[in-house]
Amino acid sequence: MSELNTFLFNILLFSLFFNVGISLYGIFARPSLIKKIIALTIFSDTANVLAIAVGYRGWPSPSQPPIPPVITTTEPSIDDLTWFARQAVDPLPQALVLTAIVIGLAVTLFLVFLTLQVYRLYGTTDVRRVARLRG
Amino acid sequence: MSTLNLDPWTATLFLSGVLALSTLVMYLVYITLSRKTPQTSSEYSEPYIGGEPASVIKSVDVSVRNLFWGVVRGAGRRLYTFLRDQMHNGILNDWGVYMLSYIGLLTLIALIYFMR
Amino acid sequence: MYYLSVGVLVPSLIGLAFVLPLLGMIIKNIKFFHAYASAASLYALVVAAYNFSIVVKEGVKAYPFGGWWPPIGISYELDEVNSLIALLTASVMFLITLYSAWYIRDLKDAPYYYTLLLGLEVGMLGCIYTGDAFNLFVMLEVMSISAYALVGFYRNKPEAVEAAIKYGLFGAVATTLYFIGLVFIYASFGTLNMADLTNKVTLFWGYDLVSGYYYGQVYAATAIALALSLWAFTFKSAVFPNHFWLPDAHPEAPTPVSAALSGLVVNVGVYATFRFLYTIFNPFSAVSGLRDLILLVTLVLGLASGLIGALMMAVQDDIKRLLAYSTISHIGLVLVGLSIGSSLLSKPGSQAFVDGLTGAFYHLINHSLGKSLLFLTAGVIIYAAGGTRRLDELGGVARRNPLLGAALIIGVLQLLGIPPFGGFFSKYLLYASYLEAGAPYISVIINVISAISLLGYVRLLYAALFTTPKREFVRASALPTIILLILSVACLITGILSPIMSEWLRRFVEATTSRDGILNYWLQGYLIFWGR
Amino acid sequence: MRIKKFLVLSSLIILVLTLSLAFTKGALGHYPLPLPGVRLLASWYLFTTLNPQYPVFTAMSPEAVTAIVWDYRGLDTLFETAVFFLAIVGALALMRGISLKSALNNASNRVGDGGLSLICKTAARLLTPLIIVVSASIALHGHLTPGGGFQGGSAAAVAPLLVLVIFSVYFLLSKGVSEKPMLILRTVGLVGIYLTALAAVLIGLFTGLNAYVFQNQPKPDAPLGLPAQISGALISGSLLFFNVFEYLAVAGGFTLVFILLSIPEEVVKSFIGGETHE
Repeated sequence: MSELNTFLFNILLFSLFFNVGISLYGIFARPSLIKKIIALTIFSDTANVLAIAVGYRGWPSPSQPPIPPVITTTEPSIDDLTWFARQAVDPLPQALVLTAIVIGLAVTLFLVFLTLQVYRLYGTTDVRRVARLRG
Repeated sequence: MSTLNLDPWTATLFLSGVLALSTLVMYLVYITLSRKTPQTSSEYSEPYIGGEPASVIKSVDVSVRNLFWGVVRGAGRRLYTFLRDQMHNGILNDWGVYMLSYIGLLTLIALIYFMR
Repeated sequence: MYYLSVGVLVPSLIGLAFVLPLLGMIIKNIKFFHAYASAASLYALVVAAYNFSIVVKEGVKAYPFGGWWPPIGISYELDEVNSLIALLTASVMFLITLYSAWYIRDLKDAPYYYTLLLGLEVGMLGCIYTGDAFNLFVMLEVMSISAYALVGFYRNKPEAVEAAIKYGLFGAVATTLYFIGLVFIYASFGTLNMADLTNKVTLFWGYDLVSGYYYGQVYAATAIALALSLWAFTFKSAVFPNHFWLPDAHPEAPTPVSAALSGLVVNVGVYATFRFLYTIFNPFSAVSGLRDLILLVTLVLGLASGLIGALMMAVQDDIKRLLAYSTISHIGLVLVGLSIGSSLLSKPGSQAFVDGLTGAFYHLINHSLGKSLLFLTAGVIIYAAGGTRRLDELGGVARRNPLLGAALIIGVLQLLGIPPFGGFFSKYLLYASYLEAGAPYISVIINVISAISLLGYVRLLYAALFTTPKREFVRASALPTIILLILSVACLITGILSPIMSEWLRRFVEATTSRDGILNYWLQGYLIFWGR
Repeated sequence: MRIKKFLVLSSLIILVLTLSLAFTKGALGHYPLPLPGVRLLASWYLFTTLNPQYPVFTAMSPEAVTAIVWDYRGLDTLFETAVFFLAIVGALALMRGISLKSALNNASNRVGDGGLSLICKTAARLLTPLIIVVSASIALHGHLTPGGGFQGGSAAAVAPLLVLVIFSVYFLLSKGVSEKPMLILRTVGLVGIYLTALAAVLIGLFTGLNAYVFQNQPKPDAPLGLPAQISGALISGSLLFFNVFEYLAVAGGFTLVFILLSIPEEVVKSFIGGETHE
């Protein structure tokens, strides 16, 4: 069982790395600004999933999957906390990802407004024609 | 006989101070001796720069651009053509080629480092 | 002993920006916003100067946010180098904000402009002060998004919007790559605090009580993280293959913003590179082999961007674009100075090592002052010439206004490296350090870069100063002239006081990059609670 | 052109291969992944997130992620909010001066007409208050359960988006949800976050006690702390305030963005048509 888990987890990580390549190709080589922005969101989400995956932990016991980092009692004893720390996943990458998601969203939002403005002024979102600045 | 050894900083500062002073003196001499009214002549109003045909010169004043193309044309025309038309051509995807190659180079170095 | 001023500056400054858009809807008098923004940046300048004086007096200072032990919480950490760069940033930003009061005097959207300008300042100061690698990511984004928005501020100019989207799209990629690098760092080191990372990489004390030992193969993780973060930092500082956005973005922004972007924002990338390659992954660390390779890359890239910036300067038609290319050239030179630390070139602590780093930071300061002076002068020149930016049409503007001409000449001499201005001494230090390191061909290339850039600068001087004035020019008011005067005097001072300044910088660099300095950075930053 | 394609593809392949190789070498943690336990730093968070036995070393929130977001690493979150704020200001600056007021008075844009079918409208009328209630609950319980200010705020912004799509932007504006109230809401939220972050310092300045920026619970050398409980109900000190203010700020900000994005192109064109700069 644990071998299967490890195998699937590693497949997940490899597919994430592959995703990095694909999304970077989308950003750097596709001509449309809209597609570039879509690829950018894929790229930042890939980074976020990678961070979450790094914070994941192996199953504490064969029958018990890891739990989210939330304590379910309001007055935990030391034993409760010890049990909790041995079951829960790493909360730090989740917090970092929360920050990174908002930042990615803010940047995407602004880029969407800029693309809209580019379309208004140039009549196209093809970067090969949005190239008035050169030299 | 005593010698005076200055470190490079002080020497440079001293020398540039002397230079500035002498420039000031020369400038003062120049403005006291120079003519107050400019000399004009119709012959001088047709500039002709470095093999540049006169047709490119629109005004009496030589265009800075023409002057510089006159200078750099002989020196680095092919270089500038490459720099302007291949690299700085303003197309985002062509920049991306150089930027991605740079990522490739850096990761290659990382690869060489940890696989050795 | 903690100083509240170390921690409170950056968070308190952003609050002043938070209320500005709403105030803009309520208050219609634009003078209020000029005063408000100037007061805010004056506050930043005062606190940054105070922090600098503390650090000079008492050494490295850290501030733990929320009172948490640093690897658990975030901390700010100030040593001599970053508090000096923060002081430089705050003072030049203050002058730029004052100048904005003249530049956008009748723009009715001043609140938005000032919000973004304050955001830019907060972002830069945060990047410089922070002692946490992830917080650096967040602050880079604060800085970058203000920069994108300011570049695209003239929304109806197609060029401005085009430059902003080009800058923003690849800038987002750069910071996300840095984030992936951080994931690798956290996964293998188990910490994000710079002081703690320094400890773990340098093996002062391998294990640590809060973040434990290593959790993965740290060599591979460091290699990946350094490669990705170096890409991001060189993007922010516009070094050769990542420089394409700069000559588009900097000229299209409003002129005070161009001065801030060219003079200060690029410094942040250089500073971050320094922090990563000289403090965290320092010459004494376990990964010094990787460092040597990476520093060779930065050396080559620095020389390449120096050459390309200088070459491209000569063929520009646009005064601001010319100055933007000059920024690429100078940042390349600064990076060449930073690359001296490769063990193939010099031993840590040797004459060449210290000379090179001193030269790099000295050149950084000189370039910031000179370039912001030139951009602000260019703003006045463009105004006086009736709004044109083409060199051919400037037609001797600076001739009619001797002060303007003097400022232009001083700025050019500063950047060109003519004594007695600071630029000469910093270039001399870079030159001497590579001679000392036994790589004279690099010294020659540094001189060649200066010589090539002469073409562009002469062209600028010729266009603005030596052509005959063709028409009546508008006179500029007193405020910008005073600011130009202050910056010119600052350029002159960095030159005339160069023996003192280079001695100071040398002391700072030695204190920061020596083995004791790095140990102290870790002790102050990580053992903060036990050290008291 | 072929060499460019070759460069792009080979660099991407090198990047992906290097990342994968580094991973197999153990750069993301020693094999086998996932690691059997959490990293030591994480277990400090897990141990101290709600630990009433040691009141000077806890965030007093059962939700470790929210505790990290707003207490342990509160600075990141303040500036993350600042990034969002600056992005919205950038968008506002791009759309400055453009408003729907003139178009609202136009007879062809009458409020009642248009929009989707009656079924959609009825469903939207029913759903909108529910969305607001659920989102408020997400935000208010952010320190107890997964969720928080940002999540609640973005959920709340779905309500105006729904109205905007199903009715029209004019309908939304006629209900008083326009740029200015949303900007006020956003500013109130941001100033609230700012004051909560500096609350301990401000109190410390008046009382002369030592306090840190972003301090929530008392620390060994800083006895000042915000109350963790109010009459037995856990509010986790500053976390509740942060979540509530973030809720307001994010809801206001998203609604503002949706309104700006839904301004018809011809209205925008009529504003920016003859504008020049410099």
